[in-house]
Amino acid sequence: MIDKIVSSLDAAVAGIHDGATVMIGGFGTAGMPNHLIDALIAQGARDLTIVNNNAGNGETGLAALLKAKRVKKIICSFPRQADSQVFDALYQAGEIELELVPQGNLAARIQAAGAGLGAIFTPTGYGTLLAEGKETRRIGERNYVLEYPIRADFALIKAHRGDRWGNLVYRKAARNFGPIMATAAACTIAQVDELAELGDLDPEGVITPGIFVQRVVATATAAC
Amino acid sequence: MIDKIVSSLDAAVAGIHDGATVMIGGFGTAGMPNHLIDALIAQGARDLTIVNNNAGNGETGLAALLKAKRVKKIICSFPRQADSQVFDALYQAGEIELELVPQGNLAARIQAAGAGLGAIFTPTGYGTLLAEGKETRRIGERNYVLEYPIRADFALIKAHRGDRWGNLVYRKAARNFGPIMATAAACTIAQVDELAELGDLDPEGVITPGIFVQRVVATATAAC
Amino acid sequence: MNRLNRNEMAARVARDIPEGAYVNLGIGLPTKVANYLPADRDIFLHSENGLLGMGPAPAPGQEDPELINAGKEPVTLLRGGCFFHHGDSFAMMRGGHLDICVLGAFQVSAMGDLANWHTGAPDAIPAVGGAMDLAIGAKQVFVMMELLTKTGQSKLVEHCTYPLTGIGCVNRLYTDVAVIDITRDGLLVRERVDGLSFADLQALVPVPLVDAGA
Amino acid sequence: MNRLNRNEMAARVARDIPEGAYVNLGIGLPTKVANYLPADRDIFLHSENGLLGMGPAPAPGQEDPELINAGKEPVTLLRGGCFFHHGDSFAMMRGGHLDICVLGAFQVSAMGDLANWHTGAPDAIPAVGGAMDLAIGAKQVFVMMELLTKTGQSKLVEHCTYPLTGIGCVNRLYTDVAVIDITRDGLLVRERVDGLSFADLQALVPVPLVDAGA
Repeated sequence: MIDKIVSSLDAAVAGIHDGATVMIGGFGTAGMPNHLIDALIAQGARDLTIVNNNAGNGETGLAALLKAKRVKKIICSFPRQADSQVFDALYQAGEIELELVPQGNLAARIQAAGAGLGAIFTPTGYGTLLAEGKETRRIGERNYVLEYPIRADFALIKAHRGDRWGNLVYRKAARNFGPIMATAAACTIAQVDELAELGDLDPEGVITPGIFVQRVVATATAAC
Repeated sequence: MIDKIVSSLDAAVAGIHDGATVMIGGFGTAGMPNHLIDALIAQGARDLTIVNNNAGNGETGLAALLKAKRVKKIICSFPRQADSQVFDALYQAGEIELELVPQGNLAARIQAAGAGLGAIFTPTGYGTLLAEGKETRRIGERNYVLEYPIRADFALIKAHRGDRWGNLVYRKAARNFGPIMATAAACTIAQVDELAELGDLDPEGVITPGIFVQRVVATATAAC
Repeated sequence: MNRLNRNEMAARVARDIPEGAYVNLGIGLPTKVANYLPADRDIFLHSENGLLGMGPAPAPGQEDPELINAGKEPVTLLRGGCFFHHGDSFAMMRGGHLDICVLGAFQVSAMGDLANWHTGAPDAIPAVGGAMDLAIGAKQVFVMMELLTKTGQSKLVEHCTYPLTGIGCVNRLYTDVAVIDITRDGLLVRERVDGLSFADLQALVPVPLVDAGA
Repeated sequence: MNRLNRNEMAARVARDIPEGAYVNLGIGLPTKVANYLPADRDIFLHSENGLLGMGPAPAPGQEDPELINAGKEPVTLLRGGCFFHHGDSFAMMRGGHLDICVLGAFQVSAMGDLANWHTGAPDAIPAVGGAMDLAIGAKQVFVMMELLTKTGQSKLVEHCTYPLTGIGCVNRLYTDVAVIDITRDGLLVRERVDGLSFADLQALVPVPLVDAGA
């Protein structure tokens, strides 16, 4: 019997190694896997490359991981926010590397990794600073920039319900990057609000098929 | 009030012009929009380029459209089947043009069109007859073929339920190409088994958001 | 001269959004446009974080931290709305499925170039979000901005001096004093506020305008 | 020599599929492997037309024309299975998410090239389906075929003469007389049927084999 459900947050983040590339779901605070991030801070991995839309809000979650000096580089679209003070300070001190990617290219590059494409020509960013030095091509009537996949060793995502085969459903706008990051990581770890019995999730409504998920942990029941 | 529901199959296929590129959903007979195809035959458009996984089965549906000599060219992955006699005869008589595309590249090219990509590097088909004359590139450890989007003027698809905003859900393996073709056509026309009231489809479970659908017709109630 | 305030600008943009349009309203000023869309018409608001059929802000106490818009503010979902992931959301933009997006700007050039993401200051922390995808994705890109900076410089310029968001992507400019179409035939002034002559308007901007008013 | 029949070949392949594997069984001969997978183990069958957790054929009378496999035969869905569209289905293949795919073949070369879609006959109507995606997508590609053609020619060849499906993609070959791994170190013979010596086997094929049996 295959059971991807792990019983603790510690077990969920086991094996994340120093230097790993880790995708973290969430857009702002919606869909941010805060329990997994806290477990990752406790676990101690460092020199991480983080892929997230933002660069942390306030002092918790991703911001706390940054504050603990575990992050070498962040790949994101929108680091600067009213409450991104932790990132801002590290960036201005030269203590964190930033790769700024337009949000749609971030999504498309993650999808390209998940789908096994070698590269994509995307129109977003053509002629801007963020395409400087990149290969471009005119195809038909438009200009495109060649962008490469973004893959990860691990993805930490938040879903609403999950079963022992790793099937996931999300809740409202917390879905955001979860389903695509799950496809692009060698090991996807999902924190879920609730566990579901196998077969309880409607097969027509499963958003992330279990093939993309390696570990599931319930936040309601799991002790760290 | 926006109401994309049209009351007849004739109205559903109105405006499909001679020479149009028309995507048709379905894999084998599952998800084939046969009512729309019959209406298209009655409507009379000719010199069509058809995009479908197959090239017709038996004598009905897509095979009947071919038999009526309305199709100039077909883009598909798997034309030859035990019951593809209509296509086989046309092809051997030189009366239909065939662009053979590996099934995954067919899907990826349709998705590229829907997502606004200019081209994609795909590993599928590298080093084979189906990549002859195409641009290739080594990226990392693998070799890739450059493939271009496939767009359509119209997509004819079959869904299970649809509402007046064009939101669709499918049924089992009849989903297949419907959701991706809907994204790649200027005008997507869906035949549905049942109409749904606005709000009756679970917002977490809508598979094709209405933005991708222009016309919905119910096969249970529509007279041709 | 009856310069429009920001609410009046939003109301003016709203008047040009037809029923049935799929629309993305950028964060900041463009978000106000939603307040002026007629509730009895089906206009489909898209939010980059995976919503279509976005509704107004919830009643106080009804906020859901998992139901937010691109500006991270609590919103609602209309009946008939739906959720999807970021890949699908940006495919809607980049694939040309949105009819209209409304964006703010630092500068717009006479050729329709848009600068709205970065001041270019060397110590600024850059952040782009979905701006570049929206700029090149929608069928029509509307920009809302005051015509002049606080120091009286035209934000409609010959060439943008701020870093670009997109090239040749802006179709129409809604300002506090005029509505201007950016076309191959030049900058067509469609409307001016009362008390502002065409000559007065032309004197404010460094690029030639065409009087195309009704 | 105890040559395996096609059912025995399928049973032999099934023995090498571990619990938890995500597996695609190609149409034709590989489909038979499903009959030999142990029902008490979770092995996840993928079908290119948008199924994961595919179950066995339904009882007679229970067929659903909208629940079919890649070969267009009626199937069932297990509890915990799910449906998805063709884009996602082929992303699973091309993205390397399947552990194993099992394919039939006309020919396999010593370098692991696969030919299984087209005889190359000038009047043949070609059809490729998902073969090229499967060939390059799965983490391990198993080929099932009789070692010799009906006229006694080896289908394991130095270079394929039929048009290729994929280059260097086959990892393991299950034949009616031997199991052979295709590696950088050569063609490693893992198993031979009773009554077939290594020398006998080598005499059947035109490429050098390595005896790696236990």
